[in-house]
Amino acid sequence: MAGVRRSLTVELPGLTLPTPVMIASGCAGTGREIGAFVDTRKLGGIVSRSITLLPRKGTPTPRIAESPSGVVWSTGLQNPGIEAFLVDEFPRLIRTGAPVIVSIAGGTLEEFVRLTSLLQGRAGVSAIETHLSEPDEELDLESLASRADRAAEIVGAVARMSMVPVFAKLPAFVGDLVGVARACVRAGATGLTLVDAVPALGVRAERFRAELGSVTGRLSGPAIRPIALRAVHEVSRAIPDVPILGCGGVQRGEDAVEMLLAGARAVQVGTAALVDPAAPVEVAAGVAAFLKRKGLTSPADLLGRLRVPSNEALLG
Amino acid sequence: MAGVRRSLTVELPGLTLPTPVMIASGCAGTGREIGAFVDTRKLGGIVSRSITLLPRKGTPTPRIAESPSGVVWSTGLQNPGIEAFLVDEFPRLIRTGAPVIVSIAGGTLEEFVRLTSLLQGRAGVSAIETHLSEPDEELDLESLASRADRAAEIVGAVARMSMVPVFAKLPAFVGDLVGVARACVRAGATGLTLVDAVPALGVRAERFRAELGSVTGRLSGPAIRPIALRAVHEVSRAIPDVPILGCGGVQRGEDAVEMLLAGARAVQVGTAALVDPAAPVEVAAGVAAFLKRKGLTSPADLLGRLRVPSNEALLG
Amino acid sequence: MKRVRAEILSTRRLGAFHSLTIVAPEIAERARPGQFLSIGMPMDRDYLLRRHFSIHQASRRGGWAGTLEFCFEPEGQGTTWLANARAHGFLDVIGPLGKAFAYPKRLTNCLLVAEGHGAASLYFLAQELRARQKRVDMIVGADSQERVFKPIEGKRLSQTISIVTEDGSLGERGTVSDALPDAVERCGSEVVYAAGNARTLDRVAAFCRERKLPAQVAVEERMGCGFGVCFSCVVPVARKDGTGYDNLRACADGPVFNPARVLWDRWLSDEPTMIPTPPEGLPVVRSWPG
Amino acid sequence: MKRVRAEILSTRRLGAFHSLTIVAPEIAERARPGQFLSIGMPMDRDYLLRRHFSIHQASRRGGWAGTLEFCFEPEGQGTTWLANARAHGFLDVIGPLGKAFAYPKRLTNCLLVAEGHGAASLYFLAQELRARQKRVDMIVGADSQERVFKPIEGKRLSQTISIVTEDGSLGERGTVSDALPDAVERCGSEVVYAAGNARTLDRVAAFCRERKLPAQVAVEERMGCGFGVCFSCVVPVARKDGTGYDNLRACADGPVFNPARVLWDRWLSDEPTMIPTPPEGLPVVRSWPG
Ligand SMILES: Cc1cc2nc3c(=O)[nH]c(=O)nc-3n(C[C@H](O)[C@H](O)[C@H](O)COP(=O)(O)OP(=O)(O)OC[C@H]3O[C@@H](n4cnc5c(N)ncnc54)[C@H](O)[C@@H]3O)c2cc1C
Ligand SMILES: Cc1cc2nc3c(=O)[nH]c(=O)nc-3n(C[C@H](O)[C@H](O)[C@H](O)COP(=O)(O)OP(=O)(O)OC[C@H]3O[C@@H](n4cnc5c(N)ncnc54)[C@H](O)[C@@H]3O)c2cc1C
Ligand SMILES: Cc1cc2nc3c(=O)[nH]c(=O)nc-3n(C[C@H](O)[C@H](O)[C@H](O)COP(=O)(O)O)c2cc1C
Ligand SMILES: Cc1cc2nc3c(=O)[nH]c(=O)nc-3n(C[C@H](O)[C@H](O)[C@H](O)COP(=O)(O)O)c2cc1C
Ligand code: FES
Ligand code: FES
Repeated sequence: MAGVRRSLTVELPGLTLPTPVMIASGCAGTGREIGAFVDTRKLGGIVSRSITLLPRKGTPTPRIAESPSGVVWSTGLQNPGIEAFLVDEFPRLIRTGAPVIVSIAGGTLEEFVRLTSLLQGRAGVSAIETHLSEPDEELDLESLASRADRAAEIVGAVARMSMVPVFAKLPAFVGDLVGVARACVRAGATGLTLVDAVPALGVRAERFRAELGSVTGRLSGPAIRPIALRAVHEVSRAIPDVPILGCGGVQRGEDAVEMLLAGARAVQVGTAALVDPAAPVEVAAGVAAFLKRKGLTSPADLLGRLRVPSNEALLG
Repeated sequence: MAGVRRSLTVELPGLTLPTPVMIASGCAGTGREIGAFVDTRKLGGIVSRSITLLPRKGTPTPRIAESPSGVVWSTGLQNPGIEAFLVDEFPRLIRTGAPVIVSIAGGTLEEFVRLTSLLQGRAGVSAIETHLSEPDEELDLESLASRADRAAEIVGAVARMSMVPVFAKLPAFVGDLVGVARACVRAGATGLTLVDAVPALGVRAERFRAELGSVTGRLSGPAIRPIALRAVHEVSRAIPDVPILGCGGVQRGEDAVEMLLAGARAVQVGTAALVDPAAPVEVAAGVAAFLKRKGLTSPADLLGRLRVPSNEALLG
Repeated sequence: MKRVRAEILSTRRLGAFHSLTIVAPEIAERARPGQFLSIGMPMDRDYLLRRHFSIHQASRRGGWAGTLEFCFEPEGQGTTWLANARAHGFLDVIGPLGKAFAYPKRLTNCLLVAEGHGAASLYFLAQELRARQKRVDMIVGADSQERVFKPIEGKRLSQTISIVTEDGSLGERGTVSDALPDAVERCGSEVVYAAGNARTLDRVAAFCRERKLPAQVAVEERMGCGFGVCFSCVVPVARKDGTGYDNLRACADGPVFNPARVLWDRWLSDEPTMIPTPPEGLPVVRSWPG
Repeated sequence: MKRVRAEILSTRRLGAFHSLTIVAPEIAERARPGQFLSIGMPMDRDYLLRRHFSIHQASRRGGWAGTLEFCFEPEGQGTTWLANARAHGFLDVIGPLGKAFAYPKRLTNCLLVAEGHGAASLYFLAQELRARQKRVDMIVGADSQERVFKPIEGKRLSQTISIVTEDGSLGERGTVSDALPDAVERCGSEVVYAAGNARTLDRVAAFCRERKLPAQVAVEERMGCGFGVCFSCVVPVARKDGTGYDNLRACADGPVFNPARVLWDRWLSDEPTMIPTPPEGLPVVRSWPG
């Protein structure tokens, strides 16, 4: 395709990503580690681990176990708290040269408000991602995302204060995913990250024990890719123009293409980045190769271009 | 363990299973096929494919595709309708000698009522399983299970009419799983089947197409085992004495043991039975071997005996 | 139908195809053309479903007695794994599966139309037809030369053979359906058998319907189990009496169907929703010539 | 820390253990005792996570220059796959990972307490200590004879060695911690290094705390990544100043820790919830002897 200018850049409202492939929250480390494996400027972005107002020691070990094509994990969101994070970890993340999305988490509206105010106007914060899978301590709900009005209240408050784009990260299964997603967007979210890991339990039969110190945890990795794809597809069709960051089981370039076809603007790589620290960069290279093969020029050319199948095509 | 009498029999209210391992709905065929592979009297039970009032032609092909450690499928519940089923398929299922659980499905309360009346008092119906994942045509809900009151209305009506045990089969993710489960039990369900396959989408990047003719489908197989385990665990702890049939990703004896430890009385094998038609019998043999190794005498000895982990145990 | 742990006797390359010969007397004994095998995948992989292949050869007597041969092109994960299987390894095999081709009782001139790996089962059929004193002519096609399945064997098995490739790299340029009218003229064909890609079978079916030629086709559809329990592999087939159609399982009720009864537009539709019954109603089809 | 595609030079059996020697100069160059390697699993399997193994040997000069050796017992899926790896195959290897054992500057008499595969890293440490003119004595234990790691090499590397097995099939019957007081007496040990199962390390730690013996232990915890990004592998370690504790990553901040600062009860607790800080408060610990 001589003469065609091909680029992996992704333009989102208020945010430009060098590639459509970021490292998902909790899988990028403290900014010290990842540089040993990849040229971090080739990352679409780095989402920080979820940061809370106060330090969190997290759950007891074991914190991770294998399941078929996935992992069941629970860190209890171990993190140093926003203040220590801003002193130490955040500057190092910025020095990677990749856009840094700060993931914030809490159990009350006030926590989100105070977290946002501490990030307000801070150089280097490319965007904020709200982690809404934690239990709601005020309304005593299973998670902050389980009710549309509540999710909207939290995300709305963050969005009103924030000068950078805000992405609401949602679990794949809440009573009414589209309803919650729409409420978050109406409340001011720039976009959505779909999906967070799926509630799960690992059991070790031989020892009559749960695999994790916290007993229950969350499932992530390739196993959940069809779940994430369905969430992205459903929400992108219901709310056509909302930017979606597809997350869940992306391991190869082709997986990222699937997410883009289903309606995502960019993807996040979590578990696969633990298994292969170069994965996020290699996935982006895979997307580029796919675009080239199809004679397309940009990831945007794939957005939501899912066609219905034909048997002939599948059998021929 | 000389002298110990070990048995795989499972006693449920109004239902005795020769082993704790049944074939899940939609994976056992028409009664003609499975006998070629296994001694059907060694099955804990056979759940029929979900039967509707009128015949259903089902969804266009392709109806199944692979995903990491799972399959994404959609049959649209193809079935001959209850009348033809009772003439043809049902007698053959009974002749297998395994307890036959008839799965019934519909989109309205009336359909469930009429289906139940046609099964009422019919010899050979060991139990009824209500498939509640279909869209609710009356209240226009995503599924009949998405609201506790509605699920209870359907299941309650079936339970009141039925002279055999009724198991309410629930998806892993409804707004409030425990709430829906409790409502079904209060309404008269003998027990619960947890879980139905998980909403999913398969995409074939190369062709810009969904894998399935119906575009979206459901994910099943080993990939979802941790999801099923968590549902079984959560519900069995919230509603201690309700009999649960654990379903989702069971492939080996050890997987079944995990389900029993998490709180199931018996398990159902679906996808694994497509991959290996002998799986349901081999899983039961695996459970027996486990009981022997642990010096236990019955599957009931495993019920809910999940202990919390110790690092020493995991590392030692 | 049997399930066996079958030893791999030998492996070969045939152009783009790999061929595996396995030892499975119980299956070979029963195998007939048009039937297929189901091969289990290894346990610890991230792909689960069994893979399905037409029976290319089933030897009942002689040195190869009790062996079966199937052939495939390595494409995805499963066939790539199979392509690396070595002699003396073992496979989890179920077979023979599905309904076989029926043989004509009176009619004698048979035309076999094979596209790509479709030839695997039709060459087996050719042998059986010749053993029944039928005349066998063939059209064998593929997109390019190395995908033409065993052309030499095709010549050996047929009175006349026309080989076609889409790129013209072997034989005539074109598709098997292009070559059909000619061949039927030339060979005075009375019965047509076909195996290949669904769109091609559709065209063959249309031609046979128009010429009132009895025909049988072997179809392929995505399979969950291969032995009839999951209803994944269905093909819409009109009832004999025209009262409607049923979604029949390619694995248990097929893969061989009477093409005049297959609702091709419905089956091959691009739409994710079902098409209404055509206004002209559904075809009424007399059964296979006695 | 480097990531390389390393060729397998050779594979051996050592009793219950398998040993793999790989070619990885960039890693061997930097490797020090107590550090470990991370091995990637094959792509199409249903198990994903990398597996982690202590560096048993890193050769910088001589015929084996640039090679690394690690040893393991085949148990689950990953180690079973590794046990079948053959020479000249390649592995995805990351290393050297983690903090190494520190060497004492002044003190000379070192006691190395190794349980099971823990000996793999301690034998490597023994070499380095001897190269620094330290006296090395050892306690090497396991549950049974074939699980005692390379007893001959243990003898070669140590001034005195006591071998213990739980079933008495080799050496004394008992555990390494039983043998500890005696050995310390006999050898006038001034520094203790230990590697093995966590409960054993806890006992060793208690003993050293009581005797005021400086010690270092190499721990093992479940790992998600092995290179510090996921915070799966944490161990509760008291801050130097006793103001509290932190969950430190065994992979990046360990696996070698000062046992006096590890909160063993908290780490090894059976409870799924955190234990409150002990009433006596957290230990204040002077750092490793200068
Ligand atoms: C009755 C029958 C007979 C067949 N005979 C032959 C034969 O003789 N030679 C041959 O080369 N191929 C044959 N096929 C097609 C063969 O089954 C597929 O090519 C093969 O399953 C692809 O597996 P894979 O691992 O390469 O592809 P993957 O892409 O890894 O397969 C993914 C899934 O899709 C299914 N699938 C992919 N392609 C096809 C297809 N074309 N038809 C049906 N399912 C498919 C696979 O079975 C698997 O479940 C036959 C198919 C059927 C149904
Ligand atoms: C820093 C470090 C150094 C180690 N050094 C050695 C060594 O030199 N020799 C040796 O034999 N073993 C060593 N181990 C333990 C080794 O990593 C495990 O035995 C191995 O991962 C088990 O893998 P598997 O496939 O056999 O077990 P599986 O049961 O298939 O493993 C499932 C999951 O649990 C993890 N896991 C299982 N057992 C352990 C364990 N004991 N410790 C940590 N994770 C575990 C696996 O890594 C995997 O993620 C070390 C572990 C760590 C953390
Ligand atoms: C070890 C680990 C830690 C994680 N920590 C966080 C976190 O702190 N905040 C968050 O929003 N998601 C967290 N996640 C979830 C991932 O960001 C991602 O949503 C999920 O794993 C699905 O993507 P994947 O399949 O690519 O892993 C974590 C995932 C893993 C595996
Ligand atoms: C091909 C196929 C068809 C199924 N059909 C039905 C059905 O008709 N009714 C139903 O309740 N569940 C149906 N299921 C779901 C299974 O019964 C089971 O709940 C699910 O697959 C999870 O179990 P598994 O992981 O063992 O497959 C079907 C599953 C498969 C794979
Ligand atoms: S593939 Fe399961 S019924 Fe045909
Ligand atoms: S294993 Fe990921 S941080 Fe240590």
